[in-house]
Amino acid sequence: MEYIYAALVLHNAGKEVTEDAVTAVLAAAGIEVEDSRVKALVAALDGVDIEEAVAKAAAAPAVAAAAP
Amino acid sequence: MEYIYAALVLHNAGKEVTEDAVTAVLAAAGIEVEDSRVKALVAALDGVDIEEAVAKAAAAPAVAAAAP
Amino acid sequence: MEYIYAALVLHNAGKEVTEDAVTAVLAAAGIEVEDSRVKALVAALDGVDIEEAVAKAAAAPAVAAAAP
Amino acid sequence: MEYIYAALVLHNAGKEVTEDAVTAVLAAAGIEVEDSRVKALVAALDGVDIEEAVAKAAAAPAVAAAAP
Amino acid sequence: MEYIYAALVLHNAGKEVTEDAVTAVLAAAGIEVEDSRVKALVAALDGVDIEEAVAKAAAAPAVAAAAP
Amino acid sequence: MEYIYAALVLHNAGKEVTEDAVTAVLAAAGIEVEDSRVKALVAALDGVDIEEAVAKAAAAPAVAAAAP
Amino acid sequence: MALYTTHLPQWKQDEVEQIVSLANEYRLTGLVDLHGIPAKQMQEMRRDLRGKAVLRMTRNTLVEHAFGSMGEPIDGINSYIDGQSALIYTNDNPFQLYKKLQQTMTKMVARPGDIAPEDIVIEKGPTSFKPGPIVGVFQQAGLPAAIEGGKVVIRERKVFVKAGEEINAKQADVLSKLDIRPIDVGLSLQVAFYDGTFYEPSTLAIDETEYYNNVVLAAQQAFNLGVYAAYPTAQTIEPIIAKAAGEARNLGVEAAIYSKDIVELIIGRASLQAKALKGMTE
Repeated sequence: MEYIYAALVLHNAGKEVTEDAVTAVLAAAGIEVEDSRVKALVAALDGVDIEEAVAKAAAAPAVAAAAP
Repeated sequence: MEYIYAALVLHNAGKEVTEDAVTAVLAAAGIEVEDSRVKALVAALDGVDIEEAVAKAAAAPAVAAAAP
Repeated sequence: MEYIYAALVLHNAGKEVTEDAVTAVLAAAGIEVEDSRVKALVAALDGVDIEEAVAKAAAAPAVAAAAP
Repeated sequence: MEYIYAALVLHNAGKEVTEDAVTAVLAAAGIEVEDSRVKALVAALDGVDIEEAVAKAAAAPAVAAAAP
Repeated sequence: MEYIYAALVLHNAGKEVTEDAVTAVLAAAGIEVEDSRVKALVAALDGVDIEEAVAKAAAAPAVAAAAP
Repeated sequence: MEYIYAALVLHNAGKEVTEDAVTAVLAAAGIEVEDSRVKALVAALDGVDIEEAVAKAAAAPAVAAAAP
Repeated sequence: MALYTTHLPQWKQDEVEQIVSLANEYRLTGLVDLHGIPAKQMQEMRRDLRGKAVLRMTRNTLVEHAFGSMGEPIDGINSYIDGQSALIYTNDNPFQLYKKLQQTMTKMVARPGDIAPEDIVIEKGPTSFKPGPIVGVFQQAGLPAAIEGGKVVIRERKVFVKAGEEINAKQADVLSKLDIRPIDVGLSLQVAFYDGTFYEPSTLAIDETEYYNNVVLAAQQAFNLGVYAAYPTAQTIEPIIAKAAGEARNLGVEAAIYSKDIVELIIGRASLQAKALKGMTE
């Protein structure tokens, strides 16, 4: 999930979710970054409406499933 | 919320959520970091079992409701 | 939560929730007050209708119904 | 409710909920404290497991989930 | 219901629910006590777990809100 | 809860809920009465329509039985 | 290698140079399979990709030549070349390219010899055909057709061609008559070389739904953590207050703290308890 969190750090701060930005955030956390995962993330989020997903989370009464 | 996401990046990567670490992550995202918010976050998370907290429904507790 | 409760003490008594007031309440409780948390709280409360938020607690369905 | 909030400030900070402590917290908030209400509060809380009580949806008419 | 309430006064105070006790409570309230009703009540309560009956009523509301 | 039951004994019997009356009922039950709680109760009940509160509780859909 | 190139005719030399220069110019060099794409669709796909990717069709021998001349590691691309490969160049990352190419896929009518990509099912029900020799055509192809109420109907649901099976001429004819288009046609990525690494299609398929769900989950977790830890932000402050107020109410009712705001709730609770007890005495 840390790749997703990194993307959300960026998104929440109004920054663009690019490969370089995600890599920088993860690296700053001391994480050994896997390029292919970053690429997959950026490509996947390209088609995801993050705003909507976040709004959905807020609306859903804290379903809060534990992360798999 | 980006401060919380930064904490989650660190936690998920098995890193400790310290002021320095949070600051580093946020700075890497190009965010102008407010020290007091970082401090407040780290203080709030002190003693919190993040694993448990993220999974816990955050809504108001089952509450006595005054009828309208 | 003690910071929140301190704010609610003030609000319920019809007092303004300022950094100084929150600090005073917490200090009176013998709590070592962290300025950053007070700041974060007061900043977050800016523009928030506490009355409404409290009423939400009353209206909220018992979502968080604790597991047995 | 401010008396209850004051008790929760103390409890959440790991302090004992005594008449003096409650009075101090309320006074610090600029509230004119009524001794009898403080007494009544402390008496009511005597023997109560606050942790458990706050989590309990004890109150009677929990108005069922407001229809969305 | 006042006979029931009287029994609950006694039970909650950790007293035994006897005919005399119920009569005393009701009389203190200025109520003209009907012996037969007191007898009937005490007889009916014999073998009833008041704690359980009361707990059931308290627990019910928590069942409330199923998510929509 | 015995204080509220005492008040309800009185109310149900069509008596006024005064400090003296509540104290008398509790004392008759052999309870060591705390003046402050009686005061708090009577003050809290001032202006409250007990009948309505009881009706509301009964009407709450949440009261659906919670058979264990 | 360079020496060898000089023996090629000029146009071939130019082509090889072009392949190399595009590979240097773009971050991603890939191979796509053009098999079975009719000219018309090909044009549409090229148009769709304009500005996003460069598609270059050329002779396989020249492609091999070009990458061979570039040496390792990009020459590894040669081992992926088969029948009708074309080159694709883009600055997208391979996941993005794969997604775009997937979007160019269209359903086409089957031709005899095509392989069914999945089970081709014909549903039970009426067709638009009037009674006639067509019933025989259907039946001969193995379709349970009949005439009912003046119409040709399919009597029951039928798996007409199983996934992986070749579609024969009769089946192709029936499918085209019923206007069923079972064949995916489009540019399918064979391999992408990007930033020094090869990516095969098996690793490039992204489940966007999973990412979406994870974003929702992450947002919920952050919200939960923020509220749980009482870390006040614009998003969390109201639920935190609601939580605190709810807790205070619960405590007040549970401990029978007679406060104006909650005394009605305490009365309600007491009355319910009395009712419950009364119920047990009757």
